[in-house]
Amino acid sequence: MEILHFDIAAPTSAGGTRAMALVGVVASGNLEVLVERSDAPDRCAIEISTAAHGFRDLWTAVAEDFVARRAAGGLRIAINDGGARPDTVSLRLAQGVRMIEEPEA
Amino acid sequence: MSNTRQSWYEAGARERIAALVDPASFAEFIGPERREISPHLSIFDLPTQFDDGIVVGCGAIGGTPVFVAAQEGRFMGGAVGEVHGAKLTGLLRAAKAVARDVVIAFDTGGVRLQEANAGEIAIAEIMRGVVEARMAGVRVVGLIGGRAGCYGGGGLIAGCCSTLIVSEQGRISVTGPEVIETNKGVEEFDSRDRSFVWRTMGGKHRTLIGGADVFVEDDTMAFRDATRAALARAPKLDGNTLAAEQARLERRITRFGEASDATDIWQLLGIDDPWAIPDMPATGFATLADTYRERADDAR
Amino acid sequence: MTPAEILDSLFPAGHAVTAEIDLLFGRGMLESGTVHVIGATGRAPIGIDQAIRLSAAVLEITSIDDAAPILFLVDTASQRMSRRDELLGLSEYLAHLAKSLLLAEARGHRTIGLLYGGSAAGAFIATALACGTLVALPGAHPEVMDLPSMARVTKLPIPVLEEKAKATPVFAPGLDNLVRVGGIAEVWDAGRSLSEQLTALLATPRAGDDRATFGSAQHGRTKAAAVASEILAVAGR
Amino acid sequence: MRQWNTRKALREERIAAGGVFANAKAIDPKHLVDFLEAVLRPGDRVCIEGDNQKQADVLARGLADMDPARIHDLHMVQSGVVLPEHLDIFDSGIAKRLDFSYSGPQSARIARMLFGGKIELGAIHTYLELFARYFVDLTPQVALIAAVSADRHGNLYTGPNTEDTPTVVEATSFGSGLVIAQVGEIVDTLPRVDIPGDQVHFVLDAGRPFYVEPLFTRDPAAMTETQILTAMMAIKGLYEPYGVRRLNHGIGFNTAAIELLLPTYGEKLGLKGKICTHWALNPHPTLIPAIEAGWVEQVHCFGSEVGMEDYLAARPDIFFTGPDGSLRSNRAFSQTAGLYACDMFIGSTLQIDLSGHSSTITANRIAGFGGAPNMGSDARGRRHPSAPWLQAGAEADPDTPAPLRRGRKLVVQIGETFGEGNAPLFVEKLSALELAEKLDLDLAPVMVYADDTTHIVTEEGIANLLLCRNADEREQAIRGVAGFTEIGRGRDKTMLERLRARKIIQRPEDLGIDPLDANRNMLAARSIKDLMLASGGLYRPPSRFRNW
Repeated sequence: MEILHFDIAAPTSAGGTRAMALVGVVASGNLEVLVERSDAPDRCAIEISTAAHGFRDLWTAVAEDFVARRAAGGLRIAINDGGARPDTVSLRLAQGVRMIEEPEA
Repeated sequence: MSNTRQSWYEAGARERIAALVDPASFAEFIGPERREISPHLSIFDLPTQFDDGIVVGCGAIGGTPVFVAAQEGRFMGGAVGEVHGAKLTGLLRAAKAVARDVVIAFDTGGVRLQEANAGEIAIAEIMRGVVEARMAGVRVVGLIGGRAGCYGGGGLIAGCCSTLIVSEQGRISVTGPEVIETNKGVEEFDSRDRSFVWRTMGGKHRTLIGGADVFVEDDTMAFRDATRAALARAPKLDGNTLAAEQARLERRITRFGEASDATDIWQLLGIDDPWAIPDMPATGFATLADTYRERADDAR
Repeated sequence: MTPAEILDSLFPAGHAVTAEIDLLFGRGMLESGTVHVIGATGRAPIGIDQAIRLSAAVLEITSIDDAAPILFLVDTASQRMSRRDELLGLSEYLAHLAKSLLLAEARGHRTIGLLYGGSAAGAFIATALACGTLVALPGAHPEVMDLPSMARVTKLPIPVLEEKAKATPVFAPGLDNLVRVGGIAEVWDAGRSLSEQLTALLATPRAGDDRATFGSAQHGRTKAAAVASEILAVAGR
Repeated sequence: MRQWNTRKALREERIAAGGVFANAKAIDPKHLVDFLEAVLRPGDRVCIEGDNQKQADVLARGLADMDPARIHDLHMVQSGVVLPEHLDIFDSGIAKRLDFSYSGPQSARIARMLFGGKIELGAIHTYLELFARYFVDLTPQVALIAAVSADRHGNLYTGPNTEDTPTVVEATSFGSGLVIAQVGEIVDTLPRVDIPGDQVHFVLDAGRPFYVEPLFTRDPAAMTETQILTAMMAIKGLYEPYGVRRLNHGIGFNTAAIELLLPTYGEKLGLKGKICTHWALNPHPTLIPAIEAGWVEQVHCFGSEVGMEDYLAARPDIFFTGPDGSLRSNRAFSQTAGLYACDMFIGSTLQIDLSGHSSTITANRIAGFGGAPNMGSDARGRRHPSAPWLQAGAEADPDTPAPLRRGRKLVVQIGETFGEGNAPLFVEKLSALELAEKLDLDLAPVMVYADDTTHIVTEEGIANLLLCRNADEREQAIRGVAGFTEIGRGRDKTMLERLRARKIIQRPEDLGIDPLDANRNMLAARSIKDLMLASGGLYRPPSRFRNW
């Protein structure tokens, strides 16, 4: 497995009060995204564990684009990747920040 | 705005639990934030999942507290590994200890290949857990209608439950179609003939031969309603139960042992047009099945 | 060892065990008393016809209130893989056999599995692993999943799998691996009297399902016991 | 003195030669190959169906079994190169030259044979072009067609899959060529007459129905959340603002997802009756829920679809049906309808370049064009106005006074930024160009030209190319929806924000689309079984699509 860490300055803080959100599953072409709160409202930390080695640049681009576009400040995000395409990763990340804004189920 | 019916087949483990239990009543044990992952998948450079493919916890159904477990059929085909299995074993032991019913949403291909020995023993531990809980008066209700079906050791665990609720999509068997085909040839079992696979292993056939108790639409609300009803039945597992099951299973061989296709069995049950069964909508089928089917009732 | 040799060594005082093709039924005598004997032998697969015959025997024993132990001799293939068995619901038959063994145990009959040959997959679960205590003879070769199938699914060559198997007992077939994950309580000494070893085993009381604890102690299954206990503790509150 | 009836005389010769192996018009099935060798001449121009869906498969087999020493160097003109036999005859030398439109399942082999010089290529056409040439310079001397049944006079019933047959017969029969039909059975009375018997010279009773491929069935179970997201964006960002009522959909999963979102997402947006009411479209099973929910007023079909026959017959208010009740399709008319009477074409493609050209050619596959370029092109001959057409025209050309301004058809490419096998949708150079270089073609096989393309939809956003005022803006608009492909990562972020402000690029968040709604629960049917149930059991899916 390749483990990647990102800690990115976030222009917008996450909303909502929920402590945790989980979207997606680890399956071929899919991934799970676990979103938790951190103490730094202006940072977003992302940790990725992936079996597809050698895509650091792509993950960097996806992660930076995500933090720039979505309200991701104050979040700590852990990803288990089953070889998802960038479009699926982007969608799951977007779903994760939306989910943590929602009231508890 | 979305499709009003929520498909059980399509739903993930967490969505199934959310649909089953009363709102805001669920508390997960060893949730994903604990990251209690499989210690073995890294040997194969395979990705892990934070809940190891099973969600266990307690909640309430219609106000009554229950333990709930749901397998995630999309993660490694819902296969049972060490951690996955231990979560369910622990839940069943707790059920026995505090005399609380258990609902298990199955979705599994059986033992996880990469940790086969641990998974195999886990299945044995879970079966013991189910049976001991049931002998102590606990109901263990199994729900089957997921994409991975209920295969291998999963099928054996299901066979220990007090009530099984299935949808058409729910397949229950030991050996999977591809494995039979690989080992015995395509003449014995054509795994790509999907309608044959469902006819042989699917929810309708299992309902008709008494392998499952309640047939429901592929709808999370239908599963919930049937679960509530199953939790209202008297719990029992004793010598009489197994004597009745022995008689029931012997009778099945006597009655249908020569049949070569599910449709032969359905014909023997007295159904005029067995080939119409696969296309029948759930409600029509359930009514027809009530008239003709074999049932397990207390013989399970 | 052959079933006959095993039975002779187990019951020097005599036994009345008869074979029905690959199945065994009967009883043997120890100094401590009667032992019911059933067996699934000849490396044969277990299908619905075998399972239903075995469960009938177990339930018959259960209905006798003698609290005598049941010894289950096991040397099977996997479950029978066929269209007919699956069509008729093999999962129910195997589960029913396991339930019968568990009921017998709850009714006061110790259930001892004696694995002396092979066993695999669903057949292993429904027979040997459904017994309260599982022991094995040297040379037994339990196999949840064979390496060639595993190589096919994991797309790893067999030598690579064999190499990985040196580091962990968790996936590869074989008696030692099953012992280390806690599946087998004892491996008997084929050179000593089996009768003595069985008598000694029966004299030791059994306390619950200790397979996970055992597996943890041998570093074969490091997490199962802890995870199950934690859930029992949290949920049992 | 010139003879003015040589073509008819030659046809008479062919009829006489073929008559040896036939009883009146009925060919002796045991002597099919002898018959074909008798009526054909080396170098003949031959049309075989060879359609997009249905196949004159028994006649194709017969052609392939002929002796190349007797019949060779045929010039095949056919819309679909689909069966292996269609190419076997080039391997054996029976045929030499090929003019065609579509080669779906044979796309890899046809590429190999073109590279290897086994086929002398005339041209790859769109359907309408090839049909047009049947009447100008590619009129067949012999046509081999397929029908459901015939009567003793040679009248033909072509059933729901009529497709190309009337066009082929019209050109061949009135152009003094010979028409040979393969039928499933010969009956006393036909359900309806699709082709009059005096245009048909010989009939082969094949004893079984012709082969037909379920080409337009997309299993909802395979639809991804990304596809659902792009479909939502298309509805909210294109169908709604332009008010698209008359349209054609391509065959991808993205457009099938749009069909399945109409009764759910479309309903929520209050668009029923305002969009998607009139179609030039094959009977897609995924359109069933929208039809049943009352969204659709009328559909004209190019062909039929396997399993849809009973459903179509039960919905004559929606579909074109004959006096027998079954569907009547017609590829030439429906293509014309798609070209001239639709305001939008939306379809998937495999490659889009930086100027907006798109192609389904990949390195080793030549799939042909089929009909997509007919739908996916602005009809320069169009003169009737409609709201979407005028609006698109105004966006493209705000300065010309309205009475003199051409409208524009909306031509939309939709897809995910990465396709199958992680292949990027956006490329620097189309594989079609490489192919043209390799085969020394005058034209690169471009499916939809950049100047016809008005919008590109991906999960990243919608690029409105009508609003771009120069090539640079156009390139950045394309890069802006190209996601994390190499092309997408080369975008200029400042420029992108400017384009976004001008709504040349609209992101899902700009359209107010919640990513949590990109969920399969949004689909009106999530399986083939759901489609069957939605049809009230009238849709009977082929077994390969069943899992029950």
